[in-house]
Amino acid sequence: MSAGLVILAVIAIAIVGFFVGRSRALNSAGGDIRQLHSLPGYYGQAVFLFSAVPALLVTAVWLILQPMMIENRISDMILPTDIAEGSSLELIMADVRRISSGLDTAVVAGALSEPEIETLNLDNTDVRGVLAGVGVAVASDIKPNVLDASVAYRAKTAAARGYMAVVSIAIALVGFAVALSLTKPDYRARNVSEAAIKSLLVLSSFVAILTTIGIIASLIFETSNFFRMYPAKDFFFNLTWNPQFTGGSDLGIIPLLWGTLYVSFVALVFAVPIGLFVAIYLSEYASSKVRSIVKPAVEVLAGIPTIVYGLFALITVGPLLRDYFAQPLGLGQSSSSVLTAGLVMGIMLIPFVSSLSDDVINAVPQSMRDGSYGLGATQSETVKQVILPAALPGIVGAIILAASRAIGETMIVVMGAGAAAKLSLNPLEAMTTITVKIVSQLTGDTEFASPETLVAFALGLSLFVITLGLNVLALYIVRKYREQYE
Amino acid sequence: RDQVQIAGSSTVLPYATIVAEAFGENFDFPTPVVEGGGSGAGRKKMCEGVGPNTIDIANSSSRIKQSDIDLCATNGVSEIMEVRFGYDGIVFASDIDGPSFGFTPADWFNALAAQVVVDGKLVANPNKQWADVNADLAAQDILAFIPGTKHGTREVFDKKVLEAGCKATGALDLLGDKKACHALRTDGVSVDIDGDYTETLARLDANKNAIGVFGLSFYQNNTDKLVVATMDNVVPSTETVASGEYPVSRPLFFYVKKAHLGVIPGLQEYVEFFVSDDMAGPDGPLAEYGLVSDPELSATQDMVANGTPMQPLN
Amino acid sequence: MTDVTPTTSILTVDDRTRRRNVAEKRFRTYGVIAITLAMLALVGLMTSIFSGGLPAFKQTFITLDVYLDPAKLDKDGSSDLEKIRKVSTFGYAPLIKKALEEQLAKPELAVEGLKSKDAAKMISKEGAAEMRRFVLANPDMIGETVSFKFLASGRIDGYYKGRVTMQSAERDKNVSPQQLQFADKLKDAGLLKTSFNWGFLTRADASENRPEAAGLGVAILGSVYMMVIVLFLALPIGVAASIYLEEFAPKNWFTDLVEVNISNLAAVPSIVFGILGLAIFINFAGLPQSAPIVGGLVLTLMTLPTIIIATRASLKAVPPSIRDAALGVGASKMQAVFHHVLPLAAPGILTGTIIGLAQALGETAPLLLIGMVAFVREYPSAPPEGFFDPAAALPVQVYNWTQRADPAFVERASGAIIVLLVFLLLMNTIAIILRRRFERRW
Amino acid sequence: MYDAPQLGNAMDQTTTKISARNVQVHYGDTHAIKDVNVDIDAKTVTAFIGPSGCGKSTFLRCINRMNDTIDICRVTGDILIDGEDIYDKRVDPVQLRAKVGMVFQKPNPFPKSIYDNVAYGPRIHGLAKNKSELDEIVEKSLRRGAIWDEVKDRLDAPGTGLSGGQQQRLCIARAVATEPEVLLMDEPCSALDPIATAQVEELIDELRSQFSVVIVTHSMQQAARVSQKTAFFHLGNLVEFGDTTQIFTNPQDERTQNYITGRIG
Amino acid sequence: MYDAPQLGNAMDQTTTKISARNVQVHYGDTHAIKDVNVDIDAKTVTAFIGPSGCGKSTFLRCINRMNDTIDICRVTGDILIDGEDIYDKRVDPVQLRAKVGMVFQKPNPFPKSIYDNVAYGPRIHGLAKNKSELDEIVEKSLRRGAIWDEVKDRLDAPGTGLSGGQQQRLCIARAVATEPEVLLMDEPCSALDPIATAQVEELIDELRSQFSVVIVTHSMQQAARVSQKTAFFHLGNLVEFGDTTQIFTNPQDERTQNYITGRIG
Ligand SMILES: Nc1ncnc2c1ncn2[C@@H]1O[C@H](COP(=O)(O)OP(=O)(O)OP(=O)(O)O)[C@@H](O)[C@H]1O
Ligand SMILES: Nc1ncnc2c1ncn2[C@@H]1O[C@H](COP(=O)(O)OP(=O)(O)OP(=O)(O)O)[C@@H](O)[C@H]1O
Ligand SMILES: [Mg+2]
Ligand SMILES: [Mg+2]
Ligand SMILES: O=P([O-])([O-])[O-]
Repeated sequence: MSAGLVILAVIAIAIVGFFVGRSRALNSAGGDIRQLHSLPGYYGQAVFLFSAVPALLVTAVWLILQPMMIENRISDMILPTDIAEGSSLELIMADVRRISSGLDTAVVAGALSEPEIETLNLDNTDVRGVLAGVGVAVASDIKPNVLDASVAYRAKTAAARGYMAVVSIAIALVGFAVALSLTKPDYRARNVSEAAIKSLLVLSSFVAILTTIGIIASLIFETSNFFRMYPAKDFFFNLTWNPQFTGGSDLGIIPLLWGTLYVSFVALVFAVPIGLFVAIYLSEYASSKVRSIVKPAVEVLAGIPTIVYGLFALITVGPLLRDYFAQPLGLGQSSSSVLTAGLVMGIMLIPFVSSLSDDVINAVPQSMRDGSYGLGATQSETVKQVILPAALPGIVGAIILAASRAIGETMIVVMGAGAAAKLSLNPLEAMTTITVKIVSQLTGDTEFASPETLVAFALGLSLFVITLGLNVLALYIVRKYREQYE
Repeated sequence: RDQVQIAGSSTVLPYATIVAEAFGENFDFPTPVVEGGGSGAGRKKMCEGVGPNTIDIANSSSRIKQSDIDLCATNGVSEIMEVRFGYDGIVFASDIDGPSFGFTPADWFNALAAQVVVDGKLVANPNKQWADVNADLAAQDILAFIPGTKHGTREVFDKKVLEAGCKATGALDLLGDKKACHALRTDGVSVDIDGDYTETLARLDANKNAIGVFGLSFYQNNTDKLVVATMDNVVPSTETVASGEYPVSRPLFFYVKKAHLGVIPGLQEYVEFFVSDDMAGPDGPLAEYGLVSDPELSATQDMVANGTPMQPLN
Repeated sequence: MTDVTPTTSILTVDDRTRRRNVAEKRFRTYGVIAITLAMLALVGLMTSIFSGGLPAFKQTFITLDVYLDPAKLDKDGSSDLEKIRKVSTFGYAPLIKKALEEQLAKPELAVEGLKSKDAAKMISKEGAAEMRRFVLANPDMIGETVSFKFLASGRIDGYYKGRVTMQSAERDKNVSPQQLQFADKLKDAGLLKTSFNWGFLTRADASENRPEAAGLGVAILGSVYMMVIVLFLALPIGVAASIYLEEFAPKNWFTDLVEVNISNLAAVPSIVFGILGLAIFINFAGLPQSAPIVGGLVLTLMTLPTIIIATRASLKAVPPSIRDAALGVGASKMQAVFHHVLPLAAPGILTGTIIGLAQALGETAPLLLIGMVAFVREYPSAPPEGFFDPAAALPVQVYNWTQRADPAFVERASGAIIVLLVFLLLMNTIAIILRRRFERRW
Repeated sequence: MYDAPQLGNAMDQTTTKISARNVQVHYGDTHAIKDVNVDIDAKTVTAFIGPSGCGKSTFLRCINRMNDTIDICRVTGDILIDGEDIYDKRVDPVQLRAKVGMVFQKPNPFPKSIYDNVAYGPRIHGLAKNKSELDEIVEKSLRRGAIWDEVKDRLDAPGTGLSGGQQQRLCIARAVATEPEVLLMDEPCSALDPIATAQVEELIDELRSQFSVVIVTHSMQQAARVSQKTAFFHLGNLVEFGDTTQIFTNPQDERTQNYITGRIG
Repeated sequence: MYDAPQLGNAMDQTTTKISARNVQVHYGDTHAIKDVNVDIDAKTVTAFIGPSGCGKSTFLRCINRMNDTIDICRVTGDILIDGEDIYDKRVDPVQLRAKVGMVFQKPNPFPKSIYDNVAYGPRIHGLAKNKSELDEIVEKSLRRGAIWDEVKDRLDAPGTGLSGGQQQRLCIARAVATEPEVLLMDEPCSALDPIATAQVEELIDELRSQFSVVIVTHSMQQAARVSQKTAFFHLGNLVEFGDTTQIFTNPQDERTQNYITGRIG
């Protein structure tokens, strides 16, 4: 029985359990729901959970542990002589796994039969050829011990699968029975099922934490490799960024960090006021008809691929700013500039600020507005002094979202602000950001194990830490400011 | 997995897609999946190991590095086949309505280097116009869009143009080190392009007086917008590159993971099809697109047929 | 004190009110300006996208009668399909050339100085492939003359869309004025027509040599698959996490940490999610390269913070008296949240979903590292197996096409953006309608 | 039970402050106010009484155009203040509301500090020249709202953290802080204990010397105590309007009689 | 302070339903309830009176643990219902609140239809087997809340579009629909006219035959009319607790006396 079938069987038992549990609860109360502690559906859910959760957990653990246990035993069959120079036991075990699953495929494809496999040896069969025939890749020629190990692995796996099916289904049935026996009118079924839902909610919020851990884990290894090749002091304090193809590069993060903060700042300077005013106008002034058209329309701005914005910056905005602004004022010659990228990115960020702010402004109770109007306040006074403070937490969330997006944006910056790292105050000069450099260093021609490529990981991790700091700061400020409300 | 998977150089990507498309049409195998991402990234991916969730072929616009081979070895990818299938020319072009140029490497060095030789001494680059560099050139402000330092094209530009110019102007003797010749001025006259040739083209569109660096094939598809500059009086074309007259060019490769040959359906056939005369020959579709066909193609075909793995780098 | 005359008339606006009203007007004007700016930007972008992309939805076709010459296709006359199969597309090209030669020979179509080799270039290289497919499907037609509707090559197509002109053709290495003249004559003869380009929506990508044959079929499927995954994972997980954090979690340093952490995840560049996806889903979990399942999972992780931040913000905005009312009649906290708070927070949740999905739909960078920014010509099969087949995605197609040398791809890229936006609107319509339903004031 | 009103000032000099002519209010299909005509005098306290849901709040909200904020609410007819039609196009509702203050039926303090709640009106109307003047206004208003003693030590605490009755008094303080000419109070004492009620009633009496006060109340005793005029509403109709003493001692309409004696609700 | 009453002797039939022992409540630094001990009998109506802000609502909310929802609120001491400590870990506050219903001081209808407002409790507690039973419950509850006639034609209209008094009665109907054993009513008649008030008082009287009712009121008359026991709170202290008649005719504490006679508020 394959793992998929076992899982399906368990779920089927649980679904049956739901209905049985529900009707049993009803019966136990003589059909009178009032006699029950919880609604009958909750009893059904409880039986479902008792049947499914332990069994599925056991299945999952089994699926993870089983290969480890079996491999532990099988790896004894591989002798040190079987391990070629430059290879390792792990690689051979990967082959063993691949061959054994390949044998399965071959059986399914009809290239081999079960009895054939039992007597399989390299003299009577071209195993590699057979496997290749069914599309299974094997790294190198198969050694006898490896083949034996694979056959044994396959047999053990099949046996273990069988045990697993029996155990899992048994657990499901036991859970089913236990839950049913618990199903009495005074059984707190709702609490059980709510506890289960709550643990689901908790698990969901762990996804975010796991993602963070995953990001750090996937960056830290190569970052440490980078710092082995390139001094950390130079990375953090060197004021130039000048990677060379052939090595000997200057890889200082400071100019990139400056560019990141500068471009994001400029983008927010455009996006936040415009977005906020759009939100205010839509929720407080506009008719519902205008609102129902404009709001989704503005949201389209968030859906236009950034490459379009990039081209817009490159072809339209950049030359415009250069010809009518930078050159006449003597501020520069460059058609790529922080201002170009910031302006265009600002457009993209408008809906991030406007839509969410509009929702939270709309959620401020009408009685707050009434209170203010009743005192003779104008609409704008009401907005500024009553509604915005009341909606502040949500608005901050919206701005954080926009700022985050600004920091993480690539395409617009490449095309709008250029690729040259520079430390300058002039917004009409070309600069670049950390994100741009992560992308460009990661995808290119230089060899992977060079500081020029690995620096991407260090940049990613540094940016992660820096934004973490900024977020802590933001939370602190919001908390402090928010304290006087609520 | 029943299709071939390929990744790597964006320079090789168009050729690989042309081959993949024709392969899918003419063979009973599914069309291979071809990815870009850059030569370095492609080789890294190939070296991640053996198995269906790793790629079969890495395209590369430069030769594989020893560090890549080592990485491959530690991950069990012991045998690699190196296939060189042609050359790529690198050209200098500007907006079609502007003046045309005839450069020498020395002109480029004098235009872009951080330090140039004036009266036998190294000074910070004072040149503002092309005419300052070479009186024969147009009196137009210097503005060059060159590939970013992550591009293989930049390596060729550094080696074949800057270093040659460095030597020709005598700066090499004063600088002492070849690498020092690569240092470019930072006053915004030389602009690195991290993106692709399309971005360079768009930038030329926004800055009509600039000169951009392109691949030969890209230029050939845009002859109505670009005017190409000669180098040492040689007009770039597939012929002049193939003959070696036009100096700025580089070989193109792809690397095949031998462990997957004969295992991934269609891999062997794809590799053979790629280097066949029908595709990579001087009259094939690749050449039509702009590939400079490899004069030694038949040797490559033999090597592929025999499955000869790559010898250690020397 | 006894004077009852009003202090001021309400019909005349006093100074201070006038000033306040000016401020009010100014404030309102800011709002109008903001909306106008946003709308102008939208209209500007839309105009450029549509003007650039609409031509992609039309395509020039050339109808030709081609003689399926047995001498070329079935050399030994055995009608053995295996042998016919051996004839590659290169073997079919001469037939097209021949057919064009015949046309060129007609006096009314003749163009001076046009070689038949160049005339053959006016037909897409896809033509040979189409013929080969036709012959393999109908081997008995060998020896007949069959009328084919071929795609015109990109340059000829561009001529009828204004991209190529006689002047530009002079300088263009890939097209000559003679070819254009011939095309005009074919048009007059009714053999060359322009019609709606269904192929753009259904075909797979094509190589650099035949932009006219490139379509979005695979990319649309890939995007649909990924969005299904994102929607079914990101929305429930995001909402569940927000509910826990906002309604149930004790307020302590740990929840603060999680909150900061989530805001921070929103700021992680999307390519880093690609690094994560490569490390975890492909290298660790062993999922295949270039597959929508991996793309969907990566985009899910990327979209989650957006949905969580939006959901939390709108949960916060629900007045506590609603929760009190529910708890007061004996609802559990869970019931109060699911029955009352969540519906009131729904508009914000949907906004988060709209923005999050928009972002996920348009994202390329993370796909770069998991092998989805690729040239894929095979359609993925139906789900669930299809989730594991290689596929492209709409933004990937846009990205790829903008990097190609042939200018015909630029137009296709804009066309693809239109498709992407339509896709986005379709996807969001439900959310937008739902959001309008849930919006209320109290 | 009823206390006789001891507020018998001479009422002959009074002039009409507010007059309503044929006022009709609809909420969508609900006809909430049916053709109401009434003249409310200056410097008097007018009480609106009537069973729950009869339209008292609705009519009250017409007087300072608070109904403008309810989408589905439609008002027809004229309401004149000092002879000027408040529904005239030239009228600025903001100015109107500054002149006609309101205390709502449900206390609705802003989610701000107690101080800021009260200071809000004076700030937007520029009633205080400086901080100390503002402090004075706030203190005076809170005193008039009979809540100063309870909150003087926690002016920085949020207004939403007060008890129900405290919130109600805070809202009264907030309304008087802007010194309106007409004060509309919708059940201002519903959550107040007798002493606080008495203090608010004292305030109302004090306000009457300069301003007009309209108060909605369910307490007949309160109406009798504080008002000079009483209007009785029933099912959207203004059934009877007259001197408070007359209404309570000698109602003309049967429905009024029934209501006062507790027979209809 | 007032201590746990030992006067159970006189009324041997009544059993204690709720007893509070040394209950203290803090809102952050504010000490809102100070060491309150009280025994509330089953099948009686107990009135809580006292000046605004004295802690009546706070104490009421302790009895069904609604204070759990206020972050800054800390409750110490024991409250027993039927002898079981409701702050015990094993107690499910949800079950508790199903048993101890509450009408809040500020009417807070759900932003749903009138029908759904009332049907919500019965639905989640499974009180109706089918739609028609539910309809019955809703009608009965709305009748008991004295609002049926006004809303029977618009059960689908939103509960938030009702007048203040209607909302209050809707909330009463919503609370009785779940048939709680104890009903806590925080000024349930503050926005009601005399007739509606009388109807609600009738309801309270009717409920008394089976359940316990605790009512907060500012109207001494109402307390006297409906309650058998009265508790007087002052500045967070339970000053006096006893038979209503005794409290109103012969208060033991000076403060009670002063409050009843209208001298402190
Ligand atoms: N959420 C809160 N945060 C802080 N303090 C509060 C909060 N709720 C009430 N208080 C304070 O606790 C005390 C008691 O309040 P409570 O609401 O119990 O009074 P009450 O007796 O119900 O008054 P009222 O008759 O006005 O409703 C008051 O001083 C009040 O300001
Ligand atoms: N926003 C609204 N939408 C629809 N109907 C409403 C709205 N507000 C009030 N009504 C209806 O209009 C009528 C009059 O309501 P109003 O609030 O004026 O009554 P009221 O006399 O103030 O009653 P109460 O003493 O209970 O506050 C009622 O039937 C009520 O249901
Ligand atoms: Mg009212
Ligand atoms: Mg209270
Ligand atoms: O993408 P490239 O590696 O060819 O620059």
